[in-house]
Amino acid sequence: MSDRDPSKLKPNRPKLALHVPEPPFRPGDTPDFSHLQIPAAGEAPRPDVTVAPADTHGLTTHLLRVLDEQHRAVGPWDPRLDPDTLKKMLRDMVTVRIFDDRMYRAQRQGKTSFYMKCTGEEAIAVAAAAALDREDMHFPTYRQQGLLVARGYPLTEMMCQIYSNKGDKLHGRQLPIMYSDKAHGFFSISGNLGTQFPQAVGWAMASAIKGDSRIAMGWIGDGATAEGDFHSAMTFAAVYNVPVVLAVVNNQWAISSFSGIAGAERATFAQRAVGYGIAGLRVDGNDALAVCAAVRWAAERARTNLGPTLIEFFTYRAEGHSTSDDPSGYRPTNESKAWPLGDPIERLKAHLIALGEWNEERQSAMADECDAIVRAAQKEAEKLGILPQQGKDDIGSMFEDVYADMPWHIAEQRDAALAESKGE
Amino acid sequence: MSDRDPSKLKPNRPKLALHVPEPPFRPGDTPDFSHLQIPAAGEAPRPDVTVAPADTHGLTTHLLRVLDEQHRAVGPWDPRLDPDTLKKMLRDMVTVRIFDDRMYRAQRQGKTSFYMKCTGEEAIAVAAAAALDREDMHFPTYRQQGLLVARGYPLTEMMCQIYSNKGDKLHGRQLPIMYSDKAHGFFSISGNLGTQFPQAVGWAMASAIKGDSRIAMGWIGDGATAEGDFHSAMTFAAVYNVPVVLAVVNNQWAISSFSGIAGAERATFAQRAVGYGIAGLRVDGNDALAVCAAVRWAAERARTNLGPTLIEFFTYRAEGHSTSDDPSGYRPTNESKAWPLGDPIERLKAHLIALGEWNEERQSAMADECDAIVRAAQKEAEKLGILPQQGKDDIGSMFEDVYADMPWHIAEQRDAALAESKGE
Amino acid sequence: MNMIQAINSAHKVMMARDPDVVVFGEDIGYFGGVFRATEGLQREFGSSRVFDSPISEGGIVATAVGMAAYGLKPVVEIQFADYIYPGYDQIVSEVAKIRYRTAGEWAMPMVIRSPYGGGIFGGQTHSQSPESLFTHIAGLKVVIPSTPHDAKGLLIAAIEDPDPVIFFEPKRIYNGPFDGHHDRPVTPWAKHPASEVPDGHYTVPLGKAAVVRKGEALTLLAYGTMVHVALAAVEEQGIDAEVIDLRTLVPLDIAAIEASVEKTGRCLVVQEAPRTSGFGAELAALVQERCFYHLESPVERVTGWDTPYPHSYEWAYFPGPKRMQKALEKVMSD
Amino acid sequence: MNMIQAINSAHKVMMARDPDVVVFGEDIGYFGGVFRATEGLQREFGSSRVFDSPISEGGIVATAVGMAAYGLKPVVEIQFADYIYPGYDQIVSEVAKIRYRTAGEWAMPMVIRSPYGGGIFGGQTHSQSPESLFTHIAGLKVVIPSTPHDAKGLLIAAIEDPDPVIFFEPKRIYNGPFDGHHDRPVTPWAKHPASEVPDGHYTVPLGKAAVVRKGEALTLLAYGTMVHVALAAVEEQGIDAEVIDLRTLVPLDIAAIEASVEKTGRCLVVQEAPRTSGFGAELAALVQERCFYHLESPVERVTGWDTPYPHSYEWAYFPGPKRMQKALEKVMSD
Ligand SMILES: Cc1ncc(C[n+]2csc(CCOP(=O)(O)OP(=O)(O)O)c2C)c(N)n1
Ligand SMILES: Cc1ncc(C[n+]2csc(CCOP(=O)(O)OP(=O)(O)O)c2C)c(N)n1
Ligand SMILES: [Mg+2]
Ligand SMILES: [Mg+2]
Repeated sequence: MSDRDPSKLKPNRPKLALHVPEPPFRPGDTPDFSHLQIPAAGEAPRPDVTVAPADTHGLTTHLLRVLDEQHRAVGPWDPRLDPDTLKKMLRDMVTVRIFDDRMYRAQRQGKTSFYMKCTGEEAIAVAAAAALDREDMHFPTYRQQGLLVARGYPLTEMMCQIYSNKGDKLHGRQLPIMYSDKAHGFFSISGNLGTQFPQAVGWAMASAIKGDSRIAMGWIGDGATAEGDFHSAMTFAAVYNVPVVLAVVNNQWAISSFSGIAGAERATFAQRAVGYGIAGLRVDGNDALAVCAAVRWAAERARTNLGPTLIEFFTYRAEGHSTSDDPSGYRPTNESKAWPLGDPIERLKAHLIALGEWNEERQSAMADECDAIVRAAQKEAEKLGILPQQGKDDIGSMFEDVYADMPWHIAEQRDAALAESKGE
Repeated sequence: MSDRDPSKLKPNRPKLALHVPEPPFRPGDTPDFSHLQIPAAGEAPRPDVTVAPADTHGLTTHLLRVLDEQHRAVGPWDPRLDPDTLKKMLRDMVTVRIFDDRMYRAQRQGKTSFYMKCTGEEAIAVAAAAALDREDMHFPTYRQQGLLVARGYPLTEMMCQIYSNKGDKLHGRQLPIMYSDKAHGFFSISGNLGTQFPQAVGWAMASAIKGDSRIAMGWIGDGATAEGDFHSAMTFAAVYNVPVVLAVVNNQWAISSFSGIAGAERATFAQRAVGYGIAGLRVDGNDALAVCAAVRWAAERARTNLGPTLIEFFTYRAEGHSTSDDPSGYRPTNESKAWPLGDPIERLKAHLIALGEWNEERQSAMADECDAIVRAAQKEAEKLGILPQQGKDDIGSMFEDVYADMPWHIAEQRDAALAESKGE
Repeated sequence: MNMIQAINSAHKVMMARDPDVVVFGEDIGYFGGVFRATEGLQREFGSSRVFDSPISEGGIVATAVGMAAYGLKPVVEIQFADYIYPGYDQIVSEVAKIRYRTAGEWAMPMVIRSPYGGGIFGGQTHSQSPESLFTHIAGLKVVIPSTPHDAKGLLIAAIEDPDPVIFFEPKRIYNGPFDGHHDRPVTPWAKHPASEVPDGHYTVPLGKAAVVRKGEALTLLAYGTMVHVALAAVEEQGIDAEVIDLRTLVPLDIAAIEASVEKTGRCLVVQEAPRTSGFGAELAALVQERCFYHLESPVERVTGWDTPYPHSYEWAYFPGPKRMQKALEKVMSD
Repeated sequence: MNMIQAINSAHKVMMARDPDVVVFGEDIGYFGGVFRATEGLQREFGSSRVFDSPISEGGIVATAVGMAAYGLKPVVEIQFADYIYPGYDQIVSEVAKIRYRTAGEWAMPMVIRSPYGGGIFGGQTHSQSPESLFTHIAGLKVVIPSTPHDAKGLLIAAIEDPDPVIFFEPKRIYNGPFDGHHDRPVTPWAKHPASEVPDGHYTVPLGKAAVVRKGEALTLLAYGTMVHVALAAVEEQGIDAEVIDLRTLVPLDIAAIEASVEKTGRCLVVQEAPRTSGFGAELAALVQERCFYHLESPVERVTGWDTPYPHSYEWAYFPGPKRMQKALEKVMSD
């Protein structure tokens, strides 16, 4: 029981009250983002990479944008990418979206247990991949499938993982989309939010200890920034001046909780950076060019021993959290349409068209081509099985890799499981 | 083995390097703090309590000071304390220092297992106690014994806890100095660093939920700010706009690690505040008036539903970490003498003298009086036993309070322990 | 009622009776929780008493500690038991020890609820059964219901308890009991007598097991989902087992266990968690310590394997009918 | 050498042999650690390989994960085992599972060292024995040495091991073996044969127990400090016990245990940790499962109590000679 009799409250004192953040719109409301302050493209200054972290304060409350209303790349942050790079980015983003749609559908068809899309956020992973070296290492969340696509990881491999089938290099052990691929610099995704963020810092510390030149990039969602791991990452990165790029993908939702529940009413996620003495940037995550430019800048800082950078990518989670989620239970169904920063694919396409490098026909031909490739990959993957057919063969494999060498107790359990599966 | 052959390093890339912070002085060096930027007293502006957290940035990099070189209280932060309050603060600080000396000696004499002094940091807890209401709740660390002294908790009670003797209300269960006293608004000290910081936020949330008017104050050391709990506290405090005062006591050392290992090379601890959208202040912790003024300001914000404030108290741990520590192994022995912010007791005494309210004779009479009181308390406490005599009687008490009601398995264990103690 | 509805009802009853009960956790406010256990609470009791928390299990538990110190009774949700570890320090070092270290000056009445266990194709981070990591910690009570009726009664008892309770909910049986035959259609709770749940206040006492099947041939100790798997296996094999649903792991109902094992002379303990150092080890140790001279065969354990929970091998991992059958045979034949 | 020197030596040997070994933790750099286990390492190997860390056990383990993913071999110190919990999520969810969840693509060779156990008047946060919270986690190895010789050999083996090792060091016996008679003068290691420690490289294999006293009357299973308490008690009572120092808890040397219990027919397991769900429960469960028909009396447990470690009642808590004696009598008389 509360140890205080309310009658004992000091009468001359204001009553305290708990503030519980509420998102601006709930189901039934008409979403209206006109209150959002969206700076014009090209407005953000681009400091030299040697900037003192505290002097990035303005950039942590701003919104760094490169693509303007006429789809031109403007301002000092224009990364001046050549058309081929732009086209590859566009193609990768389209591939990701098609892939997501196919796999979402596969889950709905009962071919696997779970799926997560990154719709509306494709620019972030794809452009970050374009900005870093192929040898740099990512510690991603489940919404950076774009890194794998951009780095050319075979789609069939991804799908086999999703189906937990015979082609799954993870032997059916992981939930769908929890990819891992060392050769593509993509660290094993964890189901435990936030854990990867300080791991990225550790990897980059190792690279620095060894006098290597590779850097790491850590990823985290807006909601997950509340975990202690976020703080570990920031603290270690600051203390040892670690060559790491730390990215917060602020898609404004964490399942049903809006970003205010992670603190966004009080400060931007980028602002956290300056508190630690880390450089910070806040970037329009639906602007592939801005994303690429920001990651390049941060990478240059890291690579020249100037230390870590925290980048907030401001975006919007256009669809449900996962196949287990129905967002109509907590936000207006048309909210994603009202979202003013647009669709990253449309924006990059329009930029290429404005450059005279692209047109609608090429876009739809490319989309068809990507669609065919995704479908072919799916066909290939499904030859190796879908989830409902799995879990019966090679039961012994379930006991491998707990340790490098199987100890006696696990060997005994394997034998028991094998006997059980054979009905012995 | 490292998966990278060093010969594969890109030749045109700079070699990465790990930066490992080193304190300016190590044993054998001559400490010299002339590089320290110490702003003049009275310089810091005092914003209205309604200030936007981001606008406290300047105060988080400054050092708020009230007592000037002539020992006058100057500037907008002068709390205008009446002489009696000042004298009580001085007396409490003197008592704390004498108490520490006696108990340190008692440990050295084998009367107990452990002790921790707060020498040089007395102003912080004592002046904070003066700034808050008696009903407000503290979640302290082991270096805020000044809170108990200032709030009039009996010294004998403290000593009985230190001796784990028959007068120990904690029944000998806790390490010396891990006090707890609800009636004096002093939450049970934990040996696990950082845990109390978000607990303070939770207590203040409860007060807000209930529409109470009491606020909470959480305490943490510079070193312990690296724990995830620091981040939990800041995040929850920001999200729910919690009526809490959060204090970092930056005494520049965490056992043998200097504050750079907690990130102080990159930013002040107060700066963290702004990153979360929390108001921040950085205060000369050896200036009792500045401490009092800062806590009052923060308390006023909390009490009027304006939200949390993080205060960094900049001070210096003048002695070893604890009786288990010998600081000559990691810092120059005379470093504490070279420390430029002076002794908080001397500074407050000089202020009272400058006011014409005090003189050296009164000081030494008061010190003698405090000494006599501490000695008397010690005598009283020792009548109830010292540690080496404990642990034999009332062994059954060891099994109480694990749960409200003793379950069978603990009752069985109690019976076994009792039989064991009786040699049965 | 199904188990979710029963848990929801327990919240409602207690929030209405006790203004000091507050409920928070990830997604539990407006949305009502990813399993909908807290649905409607925010609407009914307001957002000062029912609110979403940041994604910080450590912060959830830590602020609950502060609230309990103030005098409230926090009932918090950890979205999945697999995510309880960031809160482990606050639970082990603080929640469990504060009454003791303050000699009762401060108590920590709170309930930490969390869905646990496998059988839903959740992979290694939505399937864990970490109960033994809490049964080892003096100062915590650990409760695991196996029916809607018990879930509500135990949760109310847990909220009313003066001590902290870790309340693990077997998510596989939220919507219906599960006999371990994953290839058969799911039975809803409606057909089970324990789905009769009174609307109002009642308690099922902590620390009391339930003999869910009387028998003479052996004693089977289970909790959570495994109670149903065990019952089905016993019926299928036609063994006259006495099946005890422990319901509370700490404090354990040792009297019920001893009485049964002394009668049957044989004992099988069942857990879904990995074998080594699971709670079944404690049960086996206790039974052989206390009933050794009544035992005709060793206490056997049916358990999950000492591997992480593997996604596609869910049913090869889960201790289902075949594993039960083999163990039953072993206990009976030895 | 005493145990601290032996541990220090293991670090030096391995840092010299393997440039991928890095050492960090709170106060371990310039100062050499609060127990001085890493003394001199920073001077010898430089601050890029030996450095102080922020006070963040979670960050220590997490960055070690990243380093191991890169290809280094982190050997980290958690200052006291009582402070390992903020790192528990990274250990349980990451360190233990990464090899498995990546099907071997990434391994996690690392050693997490931590002083543990009581007997030094450290109160409830400098005395804990949390080993069973790690033995339950598949993917971790758990090692506890009881002599300087083993400490060095096991630590080198742990550093060389391809899997993560939780290495708990019984701090009570850092400076000398301890027979449980706290009122007698402390014996230094110098008088003990196992203080003969070779300077260079050698290993004591993980997963192998040591029979430290041959005997016929009963089998006594112990580890860490309790090995010495057990040996002394056995000698004092003149019981011909076979005393097995487990040294590695996971993977356990089950063959050594079975062979001994089959011979003696009686078994006593000893742990300093709280009783319920301690590692002794697993040992008792295993022994009765596997050696039931050889057992003449129940497997007994000597343990700490199910309370936090109470400061002034250190010796009423610690499982010392009297508790051993009583249990020995019970095992023998039943
Ligand atoms: C430690 C932990 N706590 C809770 C969860 C459950 N959970 C999975 S995703 C999610 C929301 C994450 O939101 P955010 O970080 O914003 O990432 P997003 O899904 O928007 O990309 C939650 C709460 C988890 N996986 N791990
Ligand atoms: C979780 C945890 N980790 C480590 C320790 C060991 N330890 C005790 S005090 C201390 C240093 C704390 O330094 P700081 O926070 O600066 O406080 P100060 O002692 O300077 O007041 C350490 C590392 C602990 N008590 N708890
Ligand atoms: Mg999000
Ligand atoms: Mg300090």
